[in-house]
Amino acid sequence: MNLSTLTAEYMLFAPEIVLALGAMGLLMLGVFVRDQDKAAAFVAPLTAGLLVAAALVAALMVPGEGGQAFSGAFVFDPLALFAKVAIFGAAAIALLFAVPYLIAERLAKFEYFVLIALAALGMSMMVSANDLISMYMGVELQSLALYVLAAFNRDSLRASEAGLKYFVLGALSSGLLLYGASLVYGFTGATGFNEIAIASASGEVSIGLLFGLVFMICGLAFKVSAAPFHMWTPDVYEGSPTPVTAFFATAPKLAAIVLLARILLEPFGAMTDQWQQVITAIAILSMAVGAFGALTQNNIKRLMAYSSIGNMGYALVAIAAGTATGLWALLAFMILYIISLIAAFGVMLSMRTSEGMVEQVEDLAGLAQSRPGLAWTMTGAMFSIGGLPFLVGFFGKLFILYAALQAGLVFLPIALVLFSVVAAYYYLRIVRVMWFSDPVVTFIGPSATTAVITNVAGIATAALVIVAPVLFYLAQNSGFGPL
Amino acid sequence: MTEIGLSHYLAVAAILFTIGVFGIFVNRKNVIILLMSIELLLLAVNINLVAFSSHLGDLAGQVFAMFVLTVAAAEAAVGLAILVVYFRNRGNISVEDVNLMKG
Amino acid sequence: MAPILIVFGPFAGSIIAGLFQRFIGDRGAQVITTGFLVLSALLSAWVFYDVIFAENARTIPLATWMQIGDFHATWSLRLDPLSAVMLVVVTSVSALVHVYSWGYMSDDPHRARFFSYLSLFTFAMLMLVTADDFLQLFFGWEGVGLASYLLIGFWYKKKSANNAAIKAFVTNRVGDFGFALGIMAIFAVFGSVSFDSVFSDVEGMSALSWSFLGMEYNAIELIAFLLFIGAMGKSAQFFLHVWLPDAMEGPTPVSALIHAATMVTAGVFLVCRCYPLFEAAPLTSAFVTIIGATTALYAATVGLAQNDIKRVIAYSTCSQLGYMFFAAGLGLYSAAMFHLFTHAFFKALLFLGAGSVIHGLHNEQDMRKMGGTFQALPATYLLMIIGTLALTGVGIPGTPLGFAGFFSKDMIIEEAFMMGEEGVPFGMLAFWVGVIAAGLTSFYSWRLIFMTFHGKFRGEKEVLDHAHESPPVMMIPLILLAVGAIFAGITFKDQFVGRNAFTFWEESLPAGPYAEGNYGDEYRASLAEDVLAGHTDLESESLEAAVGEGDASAPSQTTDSPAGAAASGEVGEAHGGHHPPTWVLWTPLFVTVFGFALAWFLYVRHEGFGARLAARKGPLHSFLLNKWYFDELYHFVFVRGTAALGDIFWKVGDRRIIDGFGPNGFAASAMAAARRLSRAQSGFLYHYAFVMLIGVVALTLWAMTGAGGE
Amino acid sequence: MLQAITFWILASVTILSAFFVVAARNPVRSVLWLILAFFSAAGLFVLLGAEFLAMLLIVVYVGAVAVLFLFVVMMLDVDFTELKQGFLSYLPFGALVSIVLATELIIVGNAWTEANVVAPAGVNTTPEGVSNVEALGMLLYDDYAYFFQTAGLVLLVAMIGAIVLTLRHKPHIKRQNIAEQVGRDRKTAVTMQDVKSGEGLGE
Amino acid sequence: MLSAVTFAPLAGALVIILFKMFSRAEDSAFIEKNARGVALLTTLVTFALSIMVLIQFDPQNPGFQMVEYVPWFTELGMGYRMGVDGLSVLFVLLTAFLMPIAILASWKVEKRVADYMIAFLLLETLMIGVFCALDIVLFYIFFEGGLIPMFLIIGVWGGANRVYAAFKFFLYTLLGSVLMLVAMVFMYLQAGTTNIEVLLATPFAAEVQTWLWLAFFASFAVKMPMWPVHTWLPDAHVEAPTAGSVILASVLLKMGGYGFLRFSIPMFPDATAYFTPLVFTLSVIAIIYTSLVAFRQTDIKKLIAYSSIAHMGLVTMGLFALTELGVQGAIFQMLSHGIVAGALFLAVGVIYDRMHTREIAFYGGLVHRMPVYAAILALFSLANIGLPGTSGFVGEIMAMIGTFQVSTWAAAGAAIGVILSAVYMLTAYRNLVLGDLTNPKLAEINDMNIREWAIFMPLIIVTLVLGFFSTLITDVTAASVEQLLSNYQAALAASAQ
Repeated sequence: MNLSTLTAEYMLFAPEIVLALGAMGLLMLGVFVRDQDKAAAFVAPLTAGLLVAAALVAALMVPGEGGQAFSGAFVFDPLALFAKVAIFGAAAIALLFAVPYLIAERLAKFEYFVLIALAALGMSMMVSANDLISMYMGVELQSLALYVLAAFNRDSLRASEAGLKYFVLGALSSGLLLYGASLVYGFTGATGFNEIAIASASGEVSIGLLFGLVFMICGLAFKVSAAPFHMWTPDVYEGSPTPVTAFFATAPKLAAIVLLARILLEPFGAMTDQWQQVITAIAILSMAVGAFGALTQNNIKRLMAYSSIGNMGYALVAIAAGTATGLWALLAFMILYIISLIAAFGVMLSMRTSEGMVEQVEDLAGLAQSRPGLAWTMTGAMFSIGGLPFLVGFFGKLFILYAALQAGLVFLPIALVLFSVVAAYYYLRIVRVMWFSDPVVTFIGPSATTAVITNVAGIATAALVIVAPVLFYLAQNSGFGPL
Repeated sequence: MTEIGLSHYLAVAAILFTIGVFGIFVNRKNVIILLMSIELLLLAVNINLVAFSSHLGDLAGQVFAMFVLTVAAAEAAVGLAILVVYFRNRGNISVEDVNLMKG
Repeated sequence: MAPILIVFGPFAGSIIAGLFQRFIGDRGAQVITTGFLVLSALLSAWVFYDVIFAENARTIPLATWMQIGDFHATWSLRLDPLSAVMLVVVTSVSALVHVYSWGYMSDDPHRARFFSYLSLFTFAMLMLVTADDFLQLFFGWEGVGLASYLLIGFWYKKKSANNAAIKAFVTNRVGDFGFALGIMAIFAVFGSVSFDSVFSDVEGMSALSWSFLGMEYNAIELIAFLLFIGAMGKSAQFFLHVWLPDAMEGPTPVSALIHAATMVTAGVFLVCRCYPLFEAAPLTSAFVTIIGATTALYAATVGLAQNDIKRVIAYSTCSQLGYMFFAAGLGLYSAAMFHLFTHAFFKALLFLGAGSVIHGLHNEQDMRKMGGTFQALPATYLLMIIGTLALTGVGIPGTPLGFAGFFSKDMIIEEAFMMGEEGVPFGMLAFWVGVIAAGLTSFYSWRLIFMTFHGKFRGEKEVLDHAHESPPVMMIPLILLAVGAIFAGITFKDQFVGRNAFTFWEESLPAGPYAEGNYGDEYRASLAEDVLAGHTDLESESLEAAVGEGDASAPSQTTDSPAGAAASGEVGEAHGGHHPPTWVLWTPLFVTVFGFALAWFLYVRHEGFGARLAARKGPLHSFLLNKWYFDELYHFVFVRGTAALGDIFWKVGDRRIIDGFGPNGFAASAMAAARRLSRAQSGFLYHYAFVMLIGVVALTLWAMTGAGGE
Repeated sequence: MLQAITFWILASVTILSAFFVVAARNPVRSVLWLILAFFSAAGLFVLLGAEFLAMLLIVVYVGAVAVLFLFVVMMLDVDFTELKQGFLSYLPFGALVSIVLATELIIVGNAWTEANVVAPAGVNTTPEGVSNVEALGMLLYDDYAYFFQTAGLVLLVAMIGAIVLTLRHKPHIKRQNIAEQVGRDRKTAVTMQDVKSGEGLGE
Repeated sequence: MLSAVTFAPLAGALVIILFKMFSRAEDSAFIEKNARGVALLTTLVTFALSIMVLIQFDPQNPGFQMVEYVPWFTELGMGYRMGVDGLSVLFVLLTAFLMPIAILASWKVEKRVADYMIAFLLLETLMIGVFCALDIVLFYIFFEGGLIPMFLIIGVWGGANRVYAAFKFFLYTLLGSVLMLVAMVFMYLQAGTTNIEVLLATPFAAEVQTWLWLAFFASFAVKMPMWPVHTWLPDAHVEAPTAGSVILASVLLKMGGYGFLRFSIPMFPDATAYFTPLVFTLSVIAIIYTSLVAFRQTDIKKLIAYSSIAHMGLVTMGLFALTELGVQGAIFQMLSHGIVAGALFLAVGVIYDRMHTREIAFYGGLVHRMPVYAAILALFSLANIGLPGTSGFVGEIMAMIGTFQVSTWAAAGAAIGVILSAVYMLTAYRNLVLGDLTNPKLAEINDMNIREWAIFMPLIIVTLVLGFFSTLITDVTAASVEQLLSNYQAALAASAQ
């Protein structure tokens, strides 16, 4: 290994290096500033800047087509690039969302931002993982940071309970993942995805490999909160501080689903028939839980948790297609979903009365009269997440339908649309509360940053004319075109 | 009985793993046992990895196990930290009482 | 231009009166509508002459209504003898009714609306009679139904009037249901809805069978039957007659115009207009005969027991329409039209006369509260007598002495006998029904006269004291109608059914067996000889032309229609003419006199006997008084049935079944599922872990089955 | 033979002690059982020829993790809660599912054959004459440097997490501030109060 | 041109939104006040544009005209394609014609006027878009997008039970159309394009057609609505504000019929032939069943709503008769019903505005105080009954004649419906308008004002003119209908071989 190849390999890894060093730098910076609030106030934008820088590095600095590094343990390909940019972006937005909240709740600690940066780093490693070990390390780096973030409001019983639940079940899922990984390792004799792909493609599928794969799917299904590994989601969403929930709902989901897609399509691409039915079962269960679970929810964060379960079910349909088109549809769906989510969480973060945060659906009553801007945004977000046409979310679903039908699946797409009708009920319910009722509580206006981000995302949910083609070409040029 | 092969080790790991899982869902007493059960899970995985590594003559498994150990330690640290935080808020760590949020 | 003015003049009058009442006032509305109508009537007379005697039958196309592929419906005015006759009847009666209404409605605050409706009705009726295709006919058909609805319900404060209006409209709609299906069938069979192309194709289609509601029928029979259902509705024939008596809720002029002279005869007109279809449909014709006969008898019996002066006349109308229908059913189209023509005069006269009585007695309609009014209302009394004589058909057989009804009704009865003799189905039945009904007619008509004008006044004293003869504006139309009631028969007998019938009707109607039997081929031949001999004047030329055309159209009539066959065939040769036996000629007069005598006996000689009879409430009397309980039956079956069905569909079908199992049911079960799911989300860590474990186990098993299955 | 006996002993001890970790009523005992399980597992590692990992297990787990557990158990004054109703009805089904899982996993383990393993290109064998530790070290700092660095980051996150969650700067507790202590002078330390008689030092 | 028509209302909506956004709180009253004017102006401009479209339209040409194309998701075979043919151009006109009327009818709305106008303008864009879209996905976007503003219109400005009605409306129609979406994607995968023009010429395998047909049917049958998926309509109508009811009845229901014409029949001819008996059965049931139900209603809006269902039954029957008369009649009936039902709802709105109740029993004897109103209501009631001389008759009779050629059962059933329509309509009219003025609360009710006059005048004129000169419409649609049917026959013949 000479220096030039080493440099080339490290260039592939550049975004992670930037992020890791940056995070450590910020950590030092934070430690040496005495006033905690002050530290938080300037670490936050710096972290956001760091994430943006990492995204830029990923997008601009990595040469050519990308490639593999560290003996094939790390891969930088268009999929990874796309996912990384999205993850860093989503993380940066979640981070900016958090600042006013943390200050208002007296939680402003610079560690929060550093942890987000490190979690983003973990996610970035996940989407670049090309080895069982790097997969595991990425997942754990991310998860540990997230466990801490869930319990970040350490004086709140709810938050600590959320952290505890998330941690215990997360560790269990890590165990499942690991056990699966160990079986895969044992039955293929390798930890690298390249080698596993060769092994899984050759000859008969051994039962051990199949088991390993199913265990790994289960472990990752937990991370994307797909049923029946979804049980943590409502509780954690509800208990965690709202900006943390916003973060949970976006970047980690994307990272996990991309990782899952990569595992299923690359090392186990030859075993599509085997895993397709597992994914199908998980997808249908998730869609069902997502559709029915939220119907009776009154806490909006909890409701969004079920919504997220359902939407991950849709995403799994795209994966079930098992094709490049499916992958492309998945990315498109996820990014549009995240845009809508940002708008929705922006509004939720604005639900602050003079007495503190509120998070019941009924608290949104009459928003259309008291704060029409927020109401329009939330309406757009809800209809978009619900997949109603002329909002971007519709296209996400359309692409998934397209990919699934193209792959010859018929039952899944039909299930998808039917569950989405059931799910439409609770999105409508939120819209109803905002529009049909008269105001009960008045919200203190959102901070400038939150307002700007929320409104931009809100407009984006409706501006499919602009967003969708851009997204389309992005995905297209990432090498995951439909054909 | 006399010839100890890979499958014996795997069986031990499987039983350990099951006990670990069992410990998680059957435990009603306190959360700290859950954390120990998790350690059992990881131990089972490690046995698996090492057994495979040894039979394949491939060190990657052992390296993997090493990282698992490392992460397990980190996990234990974070887990215990969260547990402490929870204890400070709740006053006990009975599993039965960890149900403020549900529905 | 004149025909257009005839038809659209009343329309213009209606619009002006209806919309601009505010600007022209009630009087202006009266003047304008009546002016247009009088003008129409005069022009109609001219058109009548022009079409029939100047042989200027023609069709004036106005505009396209619908045009889709082969389907072509036009707005046009068809002027042929049949429509010319109707034009005269409609416009003249209508004009008279307009004039009459000046007096009758003088106190009503909504006169402008009334005149607007009347003119609207006239317009619709004229559109009906001048239609050149079935669609326009249908337009007029429904149009008169609408006008009838509006006029029956004219006094909108009266609940009974509103209900009667709806009843009339809906019952008519039931008939229209058949009519509409008939039109559909016509288009399906003939590919056209215009009269000319349909009638000219009848022959070719006579063997065609058509599937309708799962059964095979002869296409022509089917069409004729469906059209006749329409006619039944409009002409208040048995089963669909229930609306006509109730329609008397409208102002009396309306009854005279719509429910006696014009609209109700539209059914007869329809059958006559479509005679080629009915000629080719013997079964349906038989049905028409039966229904007509039944109606004639039924209505006459019910008329016996009624106490409302207008209702008696209404049932009389119903009964007379029955005559017309069984005549048409027997193939006596010209006779039916003739009776229609004369009936218009005397029935309008009777109604308006009754109106005059009512007007004179301050809106009293119940005959039980009248009596002895002839001194107060002498002119009305006289005119009513004339009307009654015309209705009962008084006249001396074998002579030209007789009232209008004598010629037309006795013609029908006699010809029915002849048809019966020749074996036309139900001919004899029709004859006897006609005779019996004539007797009944006589009885109830005279009963009406006696109860109204004779004996002691039974109402409140004040009413009689204030009773007054109607103003001239009401009496003049009555007098004109009386003139018609006296002379219309004798004047037009030869034209409608007699020697001139061939040239009168030309192709629009068969001249009828009487004319053909007496003046048929031999007569025509002799005329032709006359022509050859050099008697060339205008009339004989036209006759010759008619003869030629008659020959051309003869084959179809002689082969297809039993009536035609009978007329031009054996009878003519066998008897050297078309004459029933003498006893048949005298029987109607005899029963008429008998009816008169009985009425006199019961209501004059033994005044109060009839009332006592009624008071006893015998089963027969109740049965008749309650119109054979048709209203009750229909109310139970249709009104209540519809309501019950509607309720079931709504409350059980829609709410409980469709909504209950559909959206609401699904919503409920979804919410139940959601609650169950929500309970499963217990908040306990070990539950969550357990679910995960089950998930893992299940998924691995599931994956193994999949792997094993492949 | 000896190897077999050793295996059986170690394996049964491992499994039994693991079972008691879950089953023990006193959490302190659970920790001790856990330590025993780790010890015997380390023995199994030795049997498998992974001496370094065996040592690591003892050092890291027994020496650090288990002690940490013990520390926490003792720090949190945990009382023993009684088993609640419903537990026993739920146990059989849970046990059944567990047995199914274990059976599945054992079957899978038995299914392993050499034939399934496609000799991958990057097999990392232990070179001749090199100890397990050395071989691991060579691998770790060369090919697997990436993971090694990542592991560092994981530990960093764990550290930050533990600190941010548990470290408390309690504002009302008096802390010794040496600089302040040293920097005191009379001016700041002594104030003169003019106390009027009969009024006291009412604040 | 078509884009201009389609998006002109959206521009109006944006104007209101922008004014709303960039104004201070004290200006909000001003904006609310002027939103009406802006909306009216916008809809009038749209109407003018739609007339321009009609002028440019060549009725002789059966194909799509004024086609616009902008690349959009080209890789997915999609594109922004707009165009009209004889089947759709009149629906565009109908929509644009009714919108100013709807806006005028909403003049008295006081609650959140700006939002109201925005919702209506947005709805107009989506409705016109449905009729212009030449790309299935674009069609779907417009088709489904319309639910959102309508949901808000019913829910925010509706009556007492509006929430239930709005949800029922939304979810019911959504359920129907999502299956259509699956079918559309499937069609794309089969044909490789979403261009309607191309899809019209693409033959699908017979068994595929069956499923696709059913999926489309699910959507359009709910939208029409057909029995037994009609129960959302009465609720939605009853609760919607007047203008909402008008648009719902006049335009939204027509989308279903238009969908049948545009997709089900030409694209899946074999399946259409196969399912025709089903459609006939459902149509006849709808006609008779809902007419009977209408008869028993005590709420005047519900009555009209049920009557609409019956009339739509006639439309589906005519469409699937697949004879020229049947299809033309159905189209005519849809347009006519758009006018007549709209007018009836407006008429209900007139008294509702005054008395705030829709219970028939509350009224009675209105003619004493409101003669002009009584006359207008009479006219439209009669048009609804299908009296010749009104537009209601022409469509009915054409559809029935066209159907009779195919199925006498269906035609006879429809004819029974014609009887029943008279029963319920006249009964309702009697109870509302005629009789004595018994309710003292009605003593001071006023007749229609100038604004209300202006609303009804155009509708009256159109109803009567179309009643007498139906060729105004049928000539425009003739070429396209002929082509539709000849293609249909050709396709059947081809698959029979």
